[in-house]
Amino acid sequence: MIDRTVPIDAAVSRFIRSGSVIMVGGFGRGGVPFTILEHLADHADAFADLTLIKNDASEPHLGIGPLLRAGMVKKLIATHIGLNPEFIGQMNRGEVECELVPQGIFAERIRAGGAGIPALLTDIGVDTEAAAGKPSVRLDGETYLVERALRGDVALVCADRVDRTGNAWWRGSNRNMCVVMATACARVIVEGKQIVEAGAIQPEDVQLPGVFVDAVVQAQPRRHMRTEAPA
Amino acid sequence: MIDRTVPIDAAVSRFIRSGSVIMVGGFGRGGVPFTILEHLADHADAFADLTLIKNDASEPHLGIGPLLRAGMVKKLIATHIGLNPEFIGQMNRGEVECELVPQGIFAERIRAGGAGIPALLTDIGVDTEAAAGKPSVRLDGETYLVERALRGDVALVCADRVDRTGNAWWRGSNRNMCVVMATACARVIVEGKQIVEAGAIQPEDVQLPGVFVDAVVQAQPRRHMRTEAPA
Amino acid sequence: MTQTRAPMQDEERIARRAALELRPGMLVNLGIGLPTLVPQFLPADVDVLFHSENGFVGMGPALEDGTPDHDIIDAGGRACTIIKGGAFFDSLLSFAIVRGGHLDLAVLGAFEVSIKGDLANWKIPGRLTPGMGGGMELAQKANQVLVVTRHLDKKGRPKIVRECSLPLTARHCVDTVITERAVFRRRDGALALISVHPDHTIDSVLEGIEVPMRVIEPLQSWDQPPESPEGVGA
Amino acid sequence: MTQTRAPMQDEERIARRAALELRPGMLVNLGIGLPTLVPQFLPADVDVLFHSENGFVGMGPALEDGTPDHDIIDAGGRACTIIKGGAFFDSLLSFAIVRGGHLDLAVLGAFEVSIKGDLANWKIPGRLTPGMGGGMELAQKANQVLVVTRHLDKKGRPKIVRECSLPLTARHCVDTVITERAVFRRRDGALALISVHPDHTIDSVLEGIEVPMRVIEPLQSWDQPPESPEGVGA
Repeated sequence: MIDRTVPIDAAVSRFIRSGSVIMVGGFGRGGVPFTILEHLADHADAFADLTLIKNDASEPHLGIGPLLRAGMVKKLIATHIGLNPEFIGQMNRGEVECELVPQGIFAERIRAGGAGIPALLTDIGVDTEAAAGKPSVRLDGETYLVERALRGDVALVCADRVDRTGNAWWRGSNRNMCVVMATACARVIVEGKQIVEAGAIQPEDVQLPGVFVDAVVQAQPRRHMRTEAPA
Repeated sequence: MIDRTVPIDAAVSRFIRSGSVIMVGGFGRGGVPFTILEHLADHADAFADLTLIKNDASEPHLGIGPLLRAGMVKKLIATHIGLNPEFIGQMNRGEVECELVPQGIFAERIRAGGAGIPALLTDIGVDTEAAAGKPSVRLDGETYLVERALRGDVALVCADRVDRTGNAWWRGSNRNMCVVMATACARVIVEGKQIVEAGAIQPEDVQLPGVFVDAVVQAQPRRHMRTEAPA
Repeated sequence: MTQTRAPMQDEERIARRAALELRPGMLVNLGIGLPTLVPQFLPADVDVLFHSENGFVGMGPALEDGTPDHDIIDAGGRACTIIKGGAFFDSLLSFAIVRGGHLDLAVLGAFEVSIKGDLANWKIPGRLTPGMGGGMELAQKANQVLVVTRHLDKKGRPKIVRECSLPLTARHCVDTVITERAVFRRRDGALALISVHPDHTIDSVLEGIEVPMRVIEPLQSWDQPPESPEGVGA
Repeated sequence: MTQTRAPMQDEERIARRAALELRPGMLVNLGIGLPTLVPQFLPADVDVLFHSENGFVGMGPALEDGTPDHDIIDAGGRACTIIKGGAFFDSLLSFAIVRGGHLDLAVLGAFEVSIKGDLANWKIPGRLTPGMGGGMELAQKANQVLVVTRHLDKKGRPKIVRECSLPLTARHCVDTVITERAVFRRRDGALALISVHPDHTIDSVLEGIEVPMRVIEPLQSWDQPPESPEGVGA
C-alpha cells in the first residue's frame, strides 16, 4: 500500500494554485482543516482568485475567515454565512461573489460530482431564490429543479484518525461534509489529528477509503492555542 | 429509546402483504435475510404478486430462489440473474417479469428513493438496452438518461450486528445494498445475526441508524444447516 | 441542546409551550436560537429523539459538569452529547433522513410567516443574510413544522403577515406558530388562532395582524397538548 | 481472487499475459470468470489494489489454509480476504469509485468485441441472460478496459467482429483485448494487432476476423509490458 503522508508545504504547493476550486470540509469547527487553512493564510501572496466550496463562512478569524479577509477568494459557495459579518459586508459591497445553496442540496451536488452523476432533480427550493437561474423540468406532473454536480480541484478535510494510506475516520459530528467532498475533487489532502499505521482502523469502520486520498498531513494545534487569542 | 425487537412472524404479518414491493438486501449470500425469506417461503399461500427488488436472483434453492420457484413473485428488478437458471427459464417463458438494471444505477435509484430525490441523470447505459423506455434529456451538449427513484413498501436486510433500537453494522462485504435499501422503504425489518444492547455499537461506526428501522428480528441458522441439504 | 444563558421570560414561555408539541417517539430537529431552548422543558418521561442536521440522531444535553466535547456539536456549533442508541453520520444521510420523510417535527425560527404558512427565515436583503443552511429542507420536508418566535418583530409588527415580503424559505410549510401571546395552527390552508396565553386576549393577539384570522372557539387552554397525530414515531 | 481449479493452458496463458497490464499503484476491478485468474500471475513486488464492486478495495487471495470467510466474498461470490489498508463500503460508494474515475483498469470477459471497441458481455437473447451486473459501469467508466477472452467462441468464430450482434454493454470502451493467440489495442479508434503469441502467426490470428485489422509492426514480443500511461495510481 502507498504511504501518502507528506509535509504540508509539499502537499499544498503540489496541488493548490491560484484559481483553484477548493472544497473545504467542516461544519462549525468540526472537520475543518485548520492547519492547512492557516498555512494558506500564511502564504496569502501565493494564492489568489480561489473559489471555495464550504458549508459555512467560518468566523472572521477562524478557518476560511482569514482567506476571505485577505482577499484570496473570488467566490464562495456555501449554505450559511451568518457567523461571519465581515464576509457578509464584503459580499454586500460586491467585493466577493457568494452562491448560497440549501445544505442538503449542497451535499447532494457534491455527491453527484463525486459519483459521476451530472445532475439530479429536486423540489427543494422551488419557488424561492434558491431556484434562480436553474433549469427546471416537468416529471410526472411536478416541477423540479435540475441541480448540477459540483466538483473541485482540491478537497481539504480534517479527520480525527487517518492511516498512512489515507483511510480516514471521524469522531462525533466532525464527519459532516468531509467524506463527500473528498469524493468530488481531483486531489484530496487529509489533515489528520492522529496518523496511524495501515490496518489500525477496522476496514468496516473506515469512513473514507484511501483510494480517494492523495496526501495525508499532520494536523497541528490551532494557532490560537499555539500563540495568543486571535485579533 | 424504542426497543424494536419483535418475533419474526409478528414483523412479517404486520408489514408484508400480497402485492407488496419488497427490497431484499444482499449480494451473493452476504447480507441476505435468509431467515425472513425462509419464513415467507414457508407461507407461500399467504403472499402472492410480490415485486422483489434485489441485486441478484439468488440460486434456485436459496434466498429469494424458493419464492421465485413457488410463483409468489410477479416481478423482479435486479442486476444479475446468472446463478438462477430456473428463474431465467421462467422469465424466458414469460411467467414472470424481470427488469435488469446496471448495478450502480440500481443502487443510485434506490438511494434516490430514500433521499427524496425523484430522479437523476446518467450516461450509464446510453445506447444499450438498459436505456429502453427511459426518457432522456440534453444537458451541456450531452444526452443523459433520466433514471427514476425506486421505493419499496418493505425492506428486508440481514445485519451482522444490530442493537435493539435498530442501529446496524455489517461485517466484510455483507453491507452491499442493505443500507441503501433500508432508507428507501416505508417499513424496514432487520434480521440480526447478533442482537446487542443500545450503545454496544460505537455511534460513529453505526452503518444504518435505527431511525430507519421498524423491526429487529433474530436470524436463525440457515435451513440447510438446520436440516438436510436443499433439494 | 445546551443553553448558554437563562431564557428571558417570553422565550421561556414559548419554549415551555412548544415542548408540549413534542410527543413520544418523535424524531425532532431544532433550529438555531429559540428552538434550542425547548428540550429543557420536556418531561423526563417523554422519549423524543433529536436530529442534528450536521450529522447525528440522539442529541443530548451538554455534560452536566460543564466539560464541553467540541467533537459533538449541534447545528449552532455548541458542544452537546449523544445519548445511548444515537448514531453519527454524514451530511448526506442527515438530509436523506429529512427529505426521505423520517423527520416528524422541525422547530424553526422565523422572520415572517404568512397566513397561508409560507416561511421566511433566511435573508433580509441588504441587511442580514445568514443563509438558508438546512432550513429549506427542514421547512419543506419535515412532516410537521413548528415555528417558535416572538410575537412582534423589532419594529413592533406582528411576525404573521398576509404575504411574506422577505425571500421565502418554503411555501405552505408552517403547521403551527407559537409566540409568547398565542398558538396558531394551519387549518384548511390558513393559520387560525387556537390558544391565547392568560396574559393576553384575542384582541391583543390579533392587533396589527393585517389579514383576517380565523379564531377557533372555544380556545384551547394554554397548556393543552396537541392531539396525537396518527403514525408518529420513527 | 481464489481459484477453484487450475486454469487450463489457454486460460493460464491469457491470465499471465494480462497480469503484465497491471502496473504498480493501479486500482483494478476483475470481472467474473477468466479475469479472476490474473492476480496469481502478478510478480510479488507489483503493488496493485483490487476493487470488488460488491463493496471493498484491497481484495486479497483466499486464506492459504483454505478456511473460507464467507463474509468477505468477491463479486463472483467466492470467499477471499482483505489486505491491510483495505476498506469495506456499500454498493453506492463502490460505484461512486467507478463512475468518479478512480478505477484505473477493469478486466472483463466478452461474448463479442467490435473492431471499434464496443463490448457485448451480458446477454445472448433467448439463450443466456446473466444480466449486466456492474459491467456497464465498469466498461463505460474504468479509465482502461482490458478484455480477456478465448480467441474463438464455442462455434469457432473469432470474438472480434465488425459489429456486435448481441446487446451492447457499452460502446467504444475496450482498450485492449488479450486472447491466447494475440494482443490487440485500440489505436485511433480501432483495435489493432500489436503482439502475437509464439505458437501463432499473424495469419492464424486474423483468420476468420471479418473486418480489416491494422497490424502494428514490428510486433511486440509476447511478454512486453505496456508503456506506463501517465497519471496512473489512485
